[in-house]
Amino acid sequence: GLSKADSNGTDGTNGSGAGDRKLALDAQLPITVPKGTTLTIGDPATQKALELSGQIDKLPFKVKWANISGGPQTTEAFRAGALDIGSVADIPPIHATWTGLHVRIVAAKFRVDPIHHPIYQLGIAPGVKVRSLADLRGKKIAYSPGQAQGALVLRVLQKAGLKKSDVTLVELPSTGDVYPNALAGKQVDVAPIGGVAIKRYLSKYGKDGGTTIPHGLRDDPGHLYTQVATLEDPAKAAAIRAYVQYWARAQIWMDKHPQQWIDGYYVKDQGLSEEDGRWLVKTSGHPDIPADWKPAIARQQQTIDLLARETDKPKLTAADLFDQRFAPVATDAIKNEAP
Amino acid sequence: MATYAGRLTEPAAAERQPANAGPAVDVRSLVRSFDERTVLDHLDLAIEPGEFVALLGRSGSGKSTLLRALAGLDHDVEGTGLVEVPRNVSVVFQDSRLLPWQRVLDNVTLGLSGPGTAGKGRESLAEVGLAGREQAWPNQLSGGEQQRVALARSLVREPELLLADEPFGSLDALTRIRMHGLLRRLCERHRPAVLLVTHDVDEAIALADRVLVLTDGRVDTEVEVTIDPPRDPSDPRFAELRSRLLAHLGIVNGGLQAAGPDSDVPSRRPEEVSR
Amino acid sequence: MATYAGRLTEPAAAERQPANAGPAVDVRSLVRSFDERTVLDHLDLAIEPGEFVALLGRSGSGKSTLLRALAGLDHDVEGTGLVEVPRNVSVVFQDSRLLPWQRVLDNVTLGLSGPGTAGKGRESLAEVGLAGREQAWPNQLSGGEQQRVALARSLVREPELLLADEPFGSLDALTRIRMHGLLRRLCERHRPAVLLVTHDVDEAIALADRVLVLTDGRVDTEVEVTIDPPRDPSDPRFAELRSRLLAHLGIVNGGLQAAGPDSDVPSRRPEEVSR
Amino acid sequence: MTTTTTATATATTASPVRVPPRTVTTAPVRRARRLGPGRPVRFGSAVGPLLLLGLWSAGSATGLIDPRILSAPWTVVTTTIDLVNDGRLPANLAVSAQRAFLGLAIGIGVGTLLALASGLNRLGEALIDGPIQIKRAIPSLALLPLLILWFGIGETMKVVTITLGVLVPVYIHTHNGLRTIDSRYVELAQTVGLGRWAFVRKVVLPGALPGFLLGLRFAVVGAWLALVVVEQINATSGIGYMMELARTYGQTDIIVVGLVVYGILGLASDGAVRLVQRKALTWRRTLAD
Amino acid sequence: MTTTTTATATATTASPVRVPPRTVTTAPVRRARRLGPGRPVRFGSAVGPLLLLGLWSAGSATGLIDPRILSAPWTVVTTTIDLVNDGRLPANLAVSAQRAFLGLAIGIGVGTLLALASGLNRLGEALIDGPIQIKRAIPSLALLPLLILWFGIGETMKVVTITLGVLVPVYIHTHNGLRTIDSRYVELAQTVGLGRWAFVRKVVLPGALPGFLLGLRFAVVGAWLALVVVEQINATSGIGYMMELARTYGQTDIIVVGLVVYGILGLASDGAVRLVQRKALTWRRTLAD
Ligand SMILES: Nc1ncnc2c1ncn2[C@@H]1O[C@H](COP(=O)(O)OP(=O)(O)OP(=O)(O)O)[C@@H](O)[C@H]1O
Ligand SMILES: Nc1ncnc2c1ncn2[C@@H]1O[C@H](COP(=O)(O)OP(=O)(O)OP(=O)(O)O)[C@@H](O)[C@H]1O
Ligand SMILES: [Mg+2]
Ligand SMILES: [Mg+2]
Repeated sequence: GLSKADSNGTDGTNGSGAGDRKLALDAQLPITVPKGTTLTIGDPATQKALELSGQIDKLPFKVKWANISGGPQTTEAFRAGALDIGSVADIPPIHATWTGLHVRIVAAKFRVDPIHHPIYQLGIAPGVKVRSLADLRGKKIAYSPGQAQGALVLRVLQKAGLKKSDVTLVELPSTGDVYPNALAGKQVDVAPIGGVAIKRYLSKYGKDGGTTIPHGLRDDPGHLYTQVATLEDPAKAAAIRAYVQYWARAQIWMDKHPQQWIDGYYVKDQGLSEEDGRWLVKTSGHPDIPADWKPAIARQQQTIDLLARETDKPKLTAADLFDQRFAPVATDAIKNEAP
Repeated sequence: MATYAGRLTEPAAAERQPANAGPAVDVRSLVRSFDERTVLDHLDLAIEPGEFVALLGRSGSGKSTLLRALAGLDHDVEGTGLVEVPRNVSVVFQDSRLLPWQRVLDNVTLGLSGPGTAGKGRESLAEVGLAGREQAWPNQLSGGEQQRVALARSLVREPELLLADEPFGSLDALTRIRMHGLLRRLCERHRPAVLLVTHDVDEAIALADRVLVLTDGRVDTEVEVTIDPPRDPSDPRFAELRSRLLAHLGIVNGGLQAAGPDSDVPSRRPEEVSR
Repeated sequence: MATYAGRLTEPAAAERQPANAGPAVDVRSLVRSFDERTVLDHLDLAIEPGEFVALLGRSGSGKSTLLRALAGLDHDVEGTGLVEVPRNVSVVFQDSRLLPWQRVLDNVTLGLSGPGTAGKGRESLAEVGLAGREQAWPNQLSGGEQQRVALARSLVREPELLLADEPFGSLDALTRIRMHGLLRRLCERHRPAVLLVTHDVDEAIALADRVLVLTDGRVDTEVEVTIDPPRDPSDPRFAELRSRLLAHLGIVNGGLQAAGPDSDVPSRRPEEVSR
Repeated sequence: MTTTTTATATATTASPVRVPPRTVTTAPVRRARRLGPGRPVRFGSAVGPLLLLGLWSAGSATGLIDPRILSAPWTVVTTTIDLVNDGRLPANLAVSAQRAFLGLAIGIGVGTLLALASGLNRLGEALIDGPIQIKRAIPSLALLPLLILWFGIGETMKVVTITLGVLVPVYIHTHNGLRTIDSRYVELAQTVGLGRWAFVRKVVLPGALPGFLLGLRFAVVGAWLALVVVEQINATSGIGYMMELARTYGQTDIIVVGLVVYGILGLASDGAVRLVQRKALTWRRTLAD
Repeated sequence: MTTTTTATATATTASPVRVPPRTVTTAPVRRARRLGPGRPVRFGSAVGPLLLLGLWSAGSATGLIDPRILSAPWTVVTTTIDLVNDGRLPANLAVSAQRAFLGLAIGIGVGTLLALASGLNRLGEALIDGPIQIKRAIPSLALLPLLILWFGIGETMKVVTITLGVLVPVYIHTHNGLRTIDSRYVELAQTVGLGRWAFVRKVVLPGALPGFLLGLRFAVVGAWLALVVVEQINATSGIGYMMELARTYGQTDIIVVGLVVYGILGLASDGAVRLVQRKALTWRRTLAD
C-alpha cells in the first residue's frame, strides 16, 4: 500500500500567484482579462498556428511560450510553478492527479473518424506474423508504463481479450526513436508507434517485412489542461478562457490551411520534408471540437478504470478531471468565427 | 617575534628576555622520535644573534631534523625552548627545493614584494654566478646550479637567522670558495645568526665561530673557533681543530685514510648513532 | 654488447674491436647543446676496462650531461663513438633518484630477479650502513641515507661499468671513508670501469687511476695518479697532484683560501665555462 | 611577512620531556603561519551532508519545501522502511549492485589495459586514444540505440553500457597518470635494465596509481549513475528501474528514497576509494599531511 | 637484462661534428631499451579517428552497416551541407555554444574557488566536499525537477545545470591536485613567509594546475553533453534540441550529423585543453617527453 495518490488532500499552493480573491470552481467564468495578466503556455503547435495565421499578437493577455508538451514535462513544470497550460493527450491528467497535482482539462479536441485516423499504429517487427490483435498472444510487446503508449498497449490487450500474462511486456521508454529501433532490431515483436515514425518505419523496414496494423481503438484525445490553483485565480481564469478561444480557432485554421501549416510548421519549424508534412496532415484527418464532453468523459472513465486496475492505482472519477465550464467556450469561438 | 618550534613550551615569563638582547635560538630538551627511533634526545642549543655556528654530524644523526624543528616546520617536536626568530629567517633545505613551476628568478624572489624585487633577485643570481639564467626552469639547471639558486633565494632576503643544510654540497672547489665569500660578506653586513650544516670540517672551521658535533641526538662536542680570519688551513691551530673534530666524527688521523675502525670490520654503523 | 649513446655514429666496421679487448668507453667528438649553449663541445673520452677515472669540473661544466650521454639516456647528443657497454652498467645519479613508491629494499633490488635477490639487497644495504631500514620509504631517510641507498643499488648489481655522479656528496667524513672502502673492494673484486664525478679533489686522487678536468666542454686536463695505495694525503706527490688539479679548477694555492681571482672582483664566472 | 607580535605566554611545563610524543596535547605556538589545511578533522566529512540534512528537515518542517517536490526526511525514512520491509528496495539494490559491480570490474580492467597500451606506445595511442575521446564526447543516450542493436536489450547490453561508462574515466586518468610520471624515474628504469613488464609493474603502475585511483572515484560513482539509463530498458528490477517507475508515476517519496540511496552509495563508494587512496599512497607527503 | 647482441653496423659518418644538432638525422643506435613511449608521432592522434571513419565508410559501402541505423559518411556530409545551407546547424550550434560557454565559464570559476576553499581549509572541506560528492552521485535526470523548481524552465535553469555539471570535475580534480602538492613546497612557502594569497598564487594554483587541466578536459566535454539533457526542456534551438527532434521524427541522418558534431566538438575541446596543458606545463619532464 505504498501508492501516493491518497495524499490528494494537499492543496496546490504554488500555482502562479493566485489573487487575493479565489474564484470558486463552479463560479461563472470571468470574461474580461485584467491588464498585465500573464500565462505561460506549453503548446508549441498552437503557438505556431497562431503565428502563421497572424493571430498571435491579438491575444488579450501577455503570454510566455514554453516549448514543453507531453505528460512528464508538463507535470514537472506544473509542480515547479513554471507553467500555466499544458497540451497533452488523455493519460497525463490522470497520472498528474495520481501524483497529487490538482489539474483540470479546459479544452478537448478529437478527430473526425478517429478509428481511421489514429495517432498510433502497432508496429510489427520484420519477420513477425501479426495480422490482427488476436495474434498478439505470446508476443513481446514494448511497454512504457505511465506514458500514453503504455496505456494504449493495455487497452489493446483488453480489446483483444488478453491478459498481461498472455504476452511478454518489455519495458522500454517510448522516447525518441527507441520503439522503431527496437522493432527494427527485433528486440520486440510489437510496439505502438505514432506520427511520422509510422511512415518512417514502413519506408525503412517495409521491404524487410516490417508492417503496422491498426489497433482499432480511439486514441485521438488532445487536451489543454491546467492546475486548479491557476483556475482559482480570476485573472488567469479569464485569460485561459480567452486562450481556449484562440486555441480552437487555431485548430480550425490548421485544418483549413494545410499547405501553410505544412510549410510553416512541419518543414520550416520542425525540419521535416514537405512529403512528411503532407502525410501527417492526411493521416490526422480533421479536428472535432465537441460542445458536449459527456462521451469523452465516459471514454476517459474506461481508461482510468483499466489503468487503475492494471497498475494498482486508486480509482478516479473522470468527470472531476474536466472543467465543464470550458466546454462551450471553444465551440462558441469557432461558431462565431466560422461563417 | 618570539615564537616556538613544534610543541615547544615556552619558558616561564620571568625567564623571557627582551627580543634584542636574548639569544637568537634557545631550545632546550628537544625530543623528536620517528616511530621507535629517537633522533633528537633532549637536545639543548643556543645561538647568539650574529653568531655563526656550524653543525657537523654523521649522516642520519638528525641535523636536518633539528633544522626543521628550528624553522617551525616540525609539528611533532617536543621540548621547552624559545626560538627568538627575527622577522627574516631563511632556510636552505638539503634538497634545493625549487618550485619546479616557477622560473629561476621567481624562485629567488618568492615571497618578496615591492618595487625592485626583480632587480634584487637578478643581482643575487649574478652573485651566485647565474646571471643570464633568470628565465630557466629549475630542472634545466645542473645540481650545483640549483643549489646556488637556493642559496641566492636565502640570501636575497638578508635574513637575520639563516638555517642552511649543506648549502655547498654539490659545488666545486672554486665555486664553493666564491659562495663562502658571499656568505661572509652577508654576515659582515647584516650579522645574521647562522646555523650551517656541513660535512666539510675545513669549511666549518673556516667559516664558523663555533662548531658543534651532533651525536646520539645531542650536541656532543662544542668547539669555539678563535682563529682570526682569514683562516689558513695550513695554520697549525686550524689543523689541530680539524683533527679534534674529525676524531669526534670517528676519524683519528685527519685526512682521507681512516685509521678509525677498520672499514672491513663491521663496526658501529652510522645509523646506530641515533638509537 | 656494443651500442651507442644518443646519435653517435659508429666507427667504420674495420675500426671495431672485439668486445673484450676494446675500451669500455670510447666516444669522440661528442657535442651537446641546450638551445644556444654548447655544453659538450667535441669531447673525446676513452676509458679502459677496469680503469677508475675521476671527473672534476666546475658546477655546470657538463659532467652530468656527459654521464647521461654515456648511459644512453640523452637522445640529442651527437658525435662519433663507440660505447662498449658491458651487460651490467650502473648509474648513480646526482639526485639519489629512489622510486618514492618503492620501499628501500625494493629500490635496491630494482631490476634484479632470481632467488636470493632480497638477501643480496639486504646485504648491500648493511654494507652502506642501513641495515634495518629495508622497509622504510625513501622519503623517511635523511639525505645521506638516500644517497647510500642509491649507492647500494648501483653496487649490488656488480656492474662492469659504473657511472657515478657525486655519489658521496652528502656524506660525512667517516661514512664517506667507509663508502670509499666499499667502492674500492668492489673494484678489486670485479674490476669495473668507473667514471666518478666528484668535487672533492682529494677523493679523486685517493680513488682514481686517472683524473680528468672538464672545462669549456672538453676534457681539458688529464692527470694519471701513480701513487700506490693506500694513498696518503700527506704524501707530497699527493699534495702536488692536488695543487695541480686545484689550479686547473681555478684555485692557485691549495686549501680553502682562494688566491685565485679575488672573489669580490667579478671574474670569469662558472657559467662562462661553457659559453 | 610573518607576524611581528611577541609571543603570547602559554603555561610552562617544567619537564614535559619524558612524556611519550603522542600524549602531549599542549597546542604548539608556531612561528610559520600554517599554509596547508592542517590535519584532518575527525568526522569532518560528515558535517556537509549533515548540514544538508538539517536544511532539508528544517525546510520540510516549516513547509518551505513542497513535499510534492521533495518529500520530508521523515517521509523518506518511513517510505524506506516500507520499501525494505516489502523487500523491494533490497531486491532492486541487489540486482543493480550486481550489474554495477560486473560493469565496474570489466571496465576497470579494460580501461587500465587500454591506458597502458596507449600510454606506453605511440602506435597504441594513435589507435586507442582518439576513439575513446570520441566515445566520451558522444551522449550516451545517443549511443544507446547502437548498443541495443549490437548487444540486444538484455543484461549484456546493460553491462556493456556500464563498462563503457566506467572505462572512460579509468582510461583517461590512468593514461594521464602514467604519462606524467617523472621522466627521471623512466631513466632510472632504463639504466637498471628493467624489462617492459617489470617497468610496468615497478614504475608505471605505482607511478600512475594516484591518477588511477582518482579515475576510480569517478568510475565507481559513474557505475551507479549508468544504472539510471540502462535500467530504463527492458528492466523489471534495479534501483534505476525503481526510480524511473516512481518518476513516471510521480511517486515523489520513492524518487527521493532513490536519490538518498544514490547519495549514500556515491558517498560510500567514493569514501571506499579514498580510503584505498590513503592506504596505498602512504609514501606520499603532501599538502594534506 | 639488456640485449647482448653486438651492435649492428650503421653507415660511418666521417665527420658529422660540425653539423648543427638539429640537422643530423641518423637514427641513434641505443643501449638502454626505450621504456617510455618515445616522441609524439606527428598527426598520430588523427590515426584512430581516421581509422574509425575508414571502418564506417567501408561498412557503409559494403552494406555491412545498415544506413537505416547509421547513415553512411557521405550521407552525413550531404545532410550536413544541407543543414548548414538552410542555416539550421549553425544557428543551433551558436545557441548551444553560448549556453555551453556560459555554463563552462561559471562552472570553472565556481569549481576552482570551491576547490580552493575546501582544499586549504578543513572547515571549508567539511562544508563543501560532502555536498559536492552527493551532487555528483545523484543522477542529473533526477535532479532536474528540483532545478526546474528553483530556476524555472528558462535559460537560467539550463545554464545552472551545465554549470553544476562542469563544476564537479573541476572541483574534484583541482581539489585532488592541490591536496597532492608535495609538502616540501608547502614547507618552503612557510619558510619564505608567503602570505595566504601569494601561497595560492605561487604554489597552490601552479601545483594544482595539472589536476585542474585534467578536470577541464572532462568539463569541456561535459558542458557539451549537458546540452543533450537541458535542451530537451523548453528549448526551441540548440544542438541537443535538434537531435532530440530528429530522434522523435526518426531522421537518422540528422541524428548522425549531431553525433559527428558532438564527436568533433569533443575532440576539439579536448584537444584545445591538451594544447594548453602542453604549453602551460613545459616545466614538467615526464614519461611522455
Ligand atoms: N619521516 C621520517 N620517518 C622516519 N624516520 C625519519 C624520517 N625523517 C627522518 N628520519 C630519520 O631520522 C634520522 C635523522 O634524519 P636527518 O634527516 O635529520 O639526518 P641528517 O643528520 O640530516 O643526515 P644527512 O647528513 O644524511 O642529511 C635518520 O635516520 C632518518 O632516517
Ligand atoms: N634540460 C636543460 N636545458 C637547458 N640547459 C640545461 C639542461 N640540462 C642541463 N643544462 C645546462 O647544461 C649545463 C651542464 O649541466 P650539467 O648538469 O651537465 O652540469 P654539471 O657539470 O653536472 O654541474 P654540477 O656540478 O652543478 O652538477 C648547465 O649549465 C645546465 O644549466
Ligand atoms: Mg640532512
Ligand atoms: Mg651534475
